[in-house]
Amino acid sequence: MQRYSGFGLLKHSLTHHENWQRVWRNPTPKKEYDVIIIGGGGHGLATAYYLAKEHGITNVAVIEKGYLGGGNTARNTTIVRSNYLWDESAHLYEHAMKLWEGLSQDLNYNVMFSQRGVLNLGHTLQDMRDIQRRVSANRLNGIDGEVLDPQQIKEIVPHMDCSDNTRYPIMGASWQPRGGVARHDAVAWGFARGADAYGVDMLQETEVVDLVIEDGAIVGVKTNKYGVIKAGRVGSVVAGNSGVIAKMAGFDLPIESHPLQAMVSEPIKPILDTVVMSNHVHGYVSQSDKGDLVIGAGIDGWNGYGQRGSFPTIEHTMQAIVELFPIFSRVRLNRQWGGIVDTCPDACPIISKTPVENLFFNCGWGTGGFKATPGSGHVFAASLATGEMHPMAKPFSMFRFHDGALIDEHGAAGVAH
Amino acid sequence: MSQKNRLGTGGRIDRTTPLKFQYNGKTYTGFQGDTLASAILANGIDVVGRSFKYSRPRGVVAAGAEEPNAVLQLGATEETQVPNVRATQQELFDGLTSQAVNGWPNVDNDMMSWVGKLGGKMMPPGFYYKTFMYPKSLWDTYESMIRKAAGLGRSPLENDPDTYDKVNQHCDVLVVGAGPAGLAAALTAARSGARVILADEQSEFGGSLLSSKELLDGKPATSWVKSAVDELAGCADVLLLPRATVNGYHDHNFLTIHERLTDHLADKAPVGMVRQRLHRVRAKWVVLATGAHERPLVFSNNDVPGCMIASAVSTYINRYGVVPGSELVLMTTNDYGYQAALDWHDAQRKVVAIVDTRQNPQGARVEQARKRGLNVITGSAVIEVQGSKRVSGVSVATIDAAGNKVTGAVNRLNADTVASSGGWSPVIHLSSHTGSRPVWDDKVVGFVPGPTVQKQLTAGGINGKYSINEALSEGVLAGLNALAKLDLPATEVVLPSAADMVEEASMTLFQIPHLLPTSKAPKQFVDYQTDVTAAGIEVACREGFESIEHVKRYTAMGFGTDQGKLGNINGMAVAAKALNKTIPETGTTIFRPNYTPVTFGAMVGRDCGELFDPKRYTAMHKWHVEHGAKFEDVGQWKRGWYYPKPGESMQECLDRECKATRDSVGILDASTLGKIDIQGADAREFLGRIYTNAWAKLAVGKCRYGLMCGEDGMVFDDGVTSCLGDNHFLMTTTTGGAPRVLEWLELWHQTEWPELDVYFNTVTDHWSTLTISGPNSRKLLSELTDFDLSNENFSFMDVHQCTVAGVPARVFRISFTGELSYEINVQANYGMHVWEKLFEHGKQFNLTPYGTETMHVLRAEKGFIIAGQDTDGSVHPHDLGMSWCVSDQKPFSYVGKRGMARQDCMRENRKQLVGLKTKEPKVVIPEGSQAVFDPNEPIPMTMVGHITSSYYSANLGHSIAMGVIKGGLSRMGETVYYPQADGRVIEAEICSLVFLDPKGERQNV
Amino acid sequence: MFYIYCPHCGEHREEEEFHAKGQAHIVRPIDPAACDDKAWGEYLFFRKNPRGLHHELWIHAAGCRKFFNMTRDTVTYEIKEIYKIGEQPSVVAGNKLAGNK
Amino acid sequence: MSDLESNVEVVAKAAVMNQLPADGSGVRAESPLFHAELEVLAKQGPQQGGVHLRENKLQGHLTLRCNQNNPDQLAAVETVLGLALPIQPLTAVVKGDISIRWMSPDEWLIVVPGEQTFDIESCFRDVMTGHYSLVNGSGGQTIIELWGPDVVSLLKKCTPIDFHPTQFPVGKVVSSIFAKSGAVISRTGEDRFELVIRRSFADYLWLWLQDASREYGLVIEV
Repeated sequence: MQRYSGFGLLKHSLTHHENWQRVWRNPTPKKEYDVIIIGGGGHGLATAYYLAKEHGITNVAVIEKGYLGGGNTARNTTIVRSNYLWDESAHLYEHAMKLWEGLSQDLNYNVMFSQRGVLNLGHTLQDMRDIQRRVSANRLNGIDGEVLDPQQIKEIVPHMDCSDNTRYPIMGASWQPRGGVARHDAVAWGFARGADAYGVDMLQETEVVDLVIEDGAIVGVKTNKYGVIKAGRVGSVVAGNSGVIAKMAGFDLPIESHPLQAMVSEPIKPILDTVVMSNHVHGYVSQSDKGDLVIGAGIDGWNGYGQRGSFPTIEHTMQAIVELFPIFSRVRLNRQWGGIVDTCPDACPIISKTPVENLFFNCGWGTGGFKATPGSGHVFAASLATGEMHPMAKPFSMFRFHDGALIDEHGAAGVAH
Repeated sequence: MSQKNRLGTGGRIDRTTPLKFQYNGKTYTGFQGDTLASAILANGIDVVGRSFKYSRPRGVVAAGAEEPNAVLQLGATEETQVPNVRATQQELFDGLTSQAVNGWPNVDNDMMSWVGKLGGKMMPPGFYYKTFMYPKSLWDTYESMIRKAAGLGRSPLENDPDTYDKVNQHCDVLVVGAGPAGLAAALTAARSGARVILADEQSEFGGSLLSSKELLDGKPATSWVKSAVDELAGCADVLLLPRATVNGYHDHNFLTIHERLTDHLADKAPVGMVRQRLHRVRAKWVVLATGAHERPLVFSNNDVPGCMIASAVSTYINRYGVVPGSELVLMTTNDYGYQAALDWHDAQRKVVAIVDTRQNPQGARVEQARKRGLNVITGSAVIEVQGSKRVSGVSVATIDAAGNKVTGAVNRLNADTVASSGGWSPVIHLSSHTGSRPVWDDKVVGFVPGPTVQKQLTAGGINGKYSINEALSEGVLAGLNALAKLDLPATEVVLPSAADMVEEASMTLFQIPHLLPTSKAPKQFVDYQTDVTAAGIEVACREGFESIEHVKRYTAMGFGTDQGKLGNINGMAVAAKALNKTIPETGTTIFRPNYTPVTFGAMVGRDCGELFDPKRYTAMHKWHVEHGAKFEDVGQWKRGWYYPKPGESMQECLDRECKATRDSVGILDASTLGKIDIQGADAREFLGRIYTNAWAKLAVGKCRYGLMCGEDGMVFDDGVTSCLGDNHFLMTTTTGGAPRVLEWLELWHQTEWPELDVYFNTVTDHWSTLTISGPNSRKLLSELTDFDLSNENFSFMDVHQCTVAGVPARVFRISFTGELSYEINVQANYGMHVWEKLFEHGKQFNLTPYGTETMHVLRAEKGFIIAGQDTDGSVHPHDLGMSWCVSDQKPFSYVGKRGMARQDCMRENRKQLVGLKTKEPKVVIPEGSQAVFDPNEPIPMTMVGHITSSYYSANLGHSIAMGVIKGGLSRMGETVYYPQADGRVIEAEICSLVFLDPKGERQNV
Repeated sequence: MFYIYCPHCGEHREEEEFHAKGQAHIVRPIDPAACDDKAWGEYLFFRKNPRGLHHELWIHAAGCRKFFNMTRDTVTYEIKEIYKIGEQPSVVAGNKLAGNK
Repeated sequence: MSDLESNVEVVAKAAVMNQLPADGSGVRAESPLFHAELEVLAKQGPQQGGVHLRENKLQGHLTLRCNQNNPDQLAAVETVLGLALPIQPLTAVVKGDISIRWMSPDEWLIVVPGEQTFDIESCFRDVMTGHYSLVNGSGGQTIIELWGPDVVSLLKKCTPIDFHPTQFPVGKVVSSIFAKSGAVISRTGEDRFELVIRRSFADYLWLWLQDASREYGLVIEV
């Protein structure tokens, strides 16, 4: 793998950048792999990377029906945080956070992970109880977190309306300084480049059209381009399309796919230096390194695979942003788009064995997928490598919806993020 | 300063109305009818911005929505600042104040340009992914440097003084674009009486006709425009919206139009006027007549000010009377491009050369040029531009027929303006908003709208039909099509016609070859605003970014505020060439709303400030305000939280309210509780199915508390329901849960048990609920009613009807405080009257108003739960120690019964709600605190529960708390620890939830 | 934003007046006690979530407050059919509908 | 049954109660818009404008739920009110000071003079048979009358309903969202509408209507 550095840039500038190597190959698939990962988004690519790096399993293919990182990885609002309420999710997201903190160096690819802090605002007494509860749990779990009062919030976000004159005055916030944002596309590309260097094959524009299941166990996948490709184990990491793969495997999931929308303003000079999220007024915003205000909306209530949501959802979000930041009223909205989020009833993911042997699912991340990317890949890789679920993944079994051992994170995920 | 580029005559400007405006601190003059861009060009201003990455000087390129460079900061005051206004779309008004958004110390001399020049070579696409990683500790420093360069304009720092609103529209046909095709379509539809909306982003209707010299039926095209607009304006069901951009095309033919009502008048909307309006349109049919954007050609240094697209040159000359330079070189791949040179020549400025990339063009316009004696150089191209802040000359060379390489010697020509035309790209943005993929049309050399499920028709330029005659007839056809689909009668529209002109085929060419390979040639810009070059796209492709989405994302192409209107097709062509594919094989990108940026304020409308969300008030709200209440937001309700006296702290106030209630009598406005009237012979059966406890035997005139669970067995609401008649019940719900509970009841009734005879109606707003509570509440009530309030006649959990303060009332003897308590319900129109009468008579009992906080303390003293505070969707009734409220004897398997019998719900050691008493009586455990059994365990600690409610109880003289603890009900007397952020560890003993009057005697007196 | 025909009001209204309530035709087991945890869990949580034709339950929340069913394409978002509670859809995908009621 | 005898007045199976104070009791009634002081504004505010507003307050609001396919019930309604129940969706009927608005296939809003509410309710209880419900909601809502040349323009800012005369003729009634609340909207004349709104939202809607009508001028009448 060609190593990246400032010096390398200088060197390549002398040859007019004509000698950069490909970041990943365009391979011809083998007939059989130890592991096939369906879905070349951030989670799938991270899984492949860690399979190779941590477990020495390099006979791996990632099959992606579009282009790498082209699903929700390319469509989210890039927020990273780990201040989840319940132990199970807190540990998982904190595991991801620790990986984030060294990811650029590990991948030799700058994913621009920017720990500019995440504020979750409270506007009601119950919001504040929930914030206290979550921060208390975070601290005892070793996750950074503080409860701030409006004065302290004002110091961090001087341009937000922290006064008493608003419809829902800000009463306080939780503050995770280690939280922040990352450059979403770079995460997929960095993992892909890293996996490729280990010999992982990434098959783009290749669609899995069926699964090959014999005696209750998966033995391969059928693709539109290359016919059947055999595999020892198969991991499905297809986010909003999980139901489609599950249908091929013959089971239902406790998942519904919904549109989730986001939007950006025109680029403006730096004015917001942290991530601001509000469940109650229902919106969240950060400012990218390019200057765009990156804004996330809530989920639409109906199922949809169209990567489009409802206009009123966007209107409500814009109202929330202007409620928090009245000065943004004259700023202009440049672009809006939608992704497909697969949501579980308890707002927690599924990282699980399935009724089909050797077929594993990693899905149901709802609005919380991006921030988990390295952690999700890491524990899923361990599970695929050993055939046994990683201890951190165990609570996220799809079978929890049978016995009732849910991990209800709605309080932490009331608004999309 | 004079307007050196202004022509003495011509154009649609009013030379008798001069307008002063400021640009970068200097005052200039333009005319009514100018855009800011035309006025800037008229005044000979070359540099209007600096590029994002390389800080290269940039000038005006285009004349409309596609302009990437002339993006300015507007606003005369702090509160009226608007970032990133496209000067080509901003009409000039007197006093307009504008500034370039980049450049230090100013846009003409930008120090950052040195960084761009020196470091530019080290900034290929995606360079930031490859560096700034080592040492890790310096990333924050690197990032703050990167961040400083962010952004174009700036946000205002003061609140917007203007108002915005939204209007919902319905129509038969929405016509987008009022050029020849749109006008023809609108006329056709309107004449049959269809409801038509015609919207156009420009200040005047007419589109390309406004800057055209062509004649229609021998008359100026604009005179036909005027007659068409006049006719439309006279139709009753036609809405004409100029200055209105259709920005988004959403599902089921829902479109949004951003109308700017005052931006052309002044900095701030004149008094009484709305600045901008968002029309939310539901159209039965849509006709997209959005036209096309001209493509510039990609050649070296094609971003030097003075480089423009050819049609923009014509527009400035013909519509604004401005010639944006002195000496023109035109490069074109097609006949249309010639018009710029013809217009330039007709404006009596020098056309240095027309450089046609085609070998032997002979079309009508070509011949016109030759006839005027213009220097037409064929089979050649401008391969490079000289100059930095303004074009000073060009290098022209012959190229091969395919346009792939330079074949001959290079000639230098002096010029200050280079117009280029690479053909036209249909404006297909709206058609792809709803997920329709555009399709490539080789004949058009561009993408045209693809198949769609929307009720959408297209006409004119969007279909690649660019001549006026074609546009007009396509417009009529679209109109007729729409009428046919709408079952409206067809109408006849007689069209004027323009003189036919022989058009020759265009050459399919995007990037002009240079002597050097792209990687070494001077920069050839594809996307000006994001500084994406042809070489950059090649690097991306070389590195394996082969999907066009990857190319886009890796290079940032199309991510500017112009969303790549000029550059996207050129970029795809460059990528296709690099990948050795065709453009359609490379794929297109999907356009998303907005077509052009929309003001946040317009998206928000009037749902901001005071109107952001409804404030719901009870009938006694005014009294609470007048008596100094602090309010708590509960859902949309404003509830009295506590009523501090002057100088009183919150705790002092609560102590007073709590004591007064237990010692004498307090009063609470409980009107916000949800109230649902239930009638029908099966009402009782229904209640039994929806609540966890039994309802079969509740007698008329009695009340009962009930818990409501989801099918998962988890508690989601609670309240008291009363039996008013054998078939008539009144259910109460939590304040926040009322709408959800009503929908829940309807869901079960309508979809699962329609055979049950029962009706539900909300009466939340109908009744005012005045709760008096405390040992003197009976005495107080007896002052206002003749009804026998004795315990024998009116016992606990009774409801009676009587007259209170002259008003018929339903009085419930139920208690959430554990005190003798009456909930007086009167029709809300009389709530205030009764409330005031209670105070008149309550003086002698020190009647004390209390709010939700005191209510919380008093109920916690009694261990009563608040659904939503002591529950969180993960606790069932047994977890709450409320098995007494669950009746598994009922014949019907009530909602939640099976759910709470699942394996995980039955396991040992679930978290259970208990009381908690601190070892230090005065210490109040913060709500939300997590509990541990072992305070010395290292982090991560094993958490065993948390505090749900916690207060200081003035009545008891110590703090009280409720919380869940693993296996808590069997751990009475044990100690748990609550480690705090400040290092304290609060010790507490697990105890019964009932802190006061465990036998419940006080409420039964 | 969808434009939805309310079968009770007899006209199209904006989506803002409605709430989507998930998959239609989920039948409550007649004897919940006879269900094992798996069966009950699937009744509670497991959904078809199809890519394509979907039968779903809606309520005209701001209008007549009546529930009704809708068959909608979850990719193109086209509404194929509206029918009342208790009725069966006439537009169905190739595969069979589980648990009609 | 002592409860029944001594207190809650039970007519058949449901409780009915005269909720109005006795005549001459001097009890002050405060309608939902009482605190907007419309009387003062009517005197002191603008006398000309594109929109006129009046609160038709303290009427009797009765919600009837019954089966439109039950001829006995339909007949009973006609007996009580002298008006046929409008079973055509989205229609309203008016006769004198009594009106009926269709709300849903089994729900109607009957508006009567406030002082007649109890008599009418009692009368219903006497003559109605079968499964039905009748609920007095008079305290929970009020009626706003809006008229004038700009009234449709104003309404289009508030609700997504189509008010074109072909789509919304006189006599039509709809329930819809109104700003961020809801309203029952009926057309009583070419430029004349009535809104039935909920009490707790009245102040919000009053602020909203003032704001949204500013560009037309708002005239308050009593």
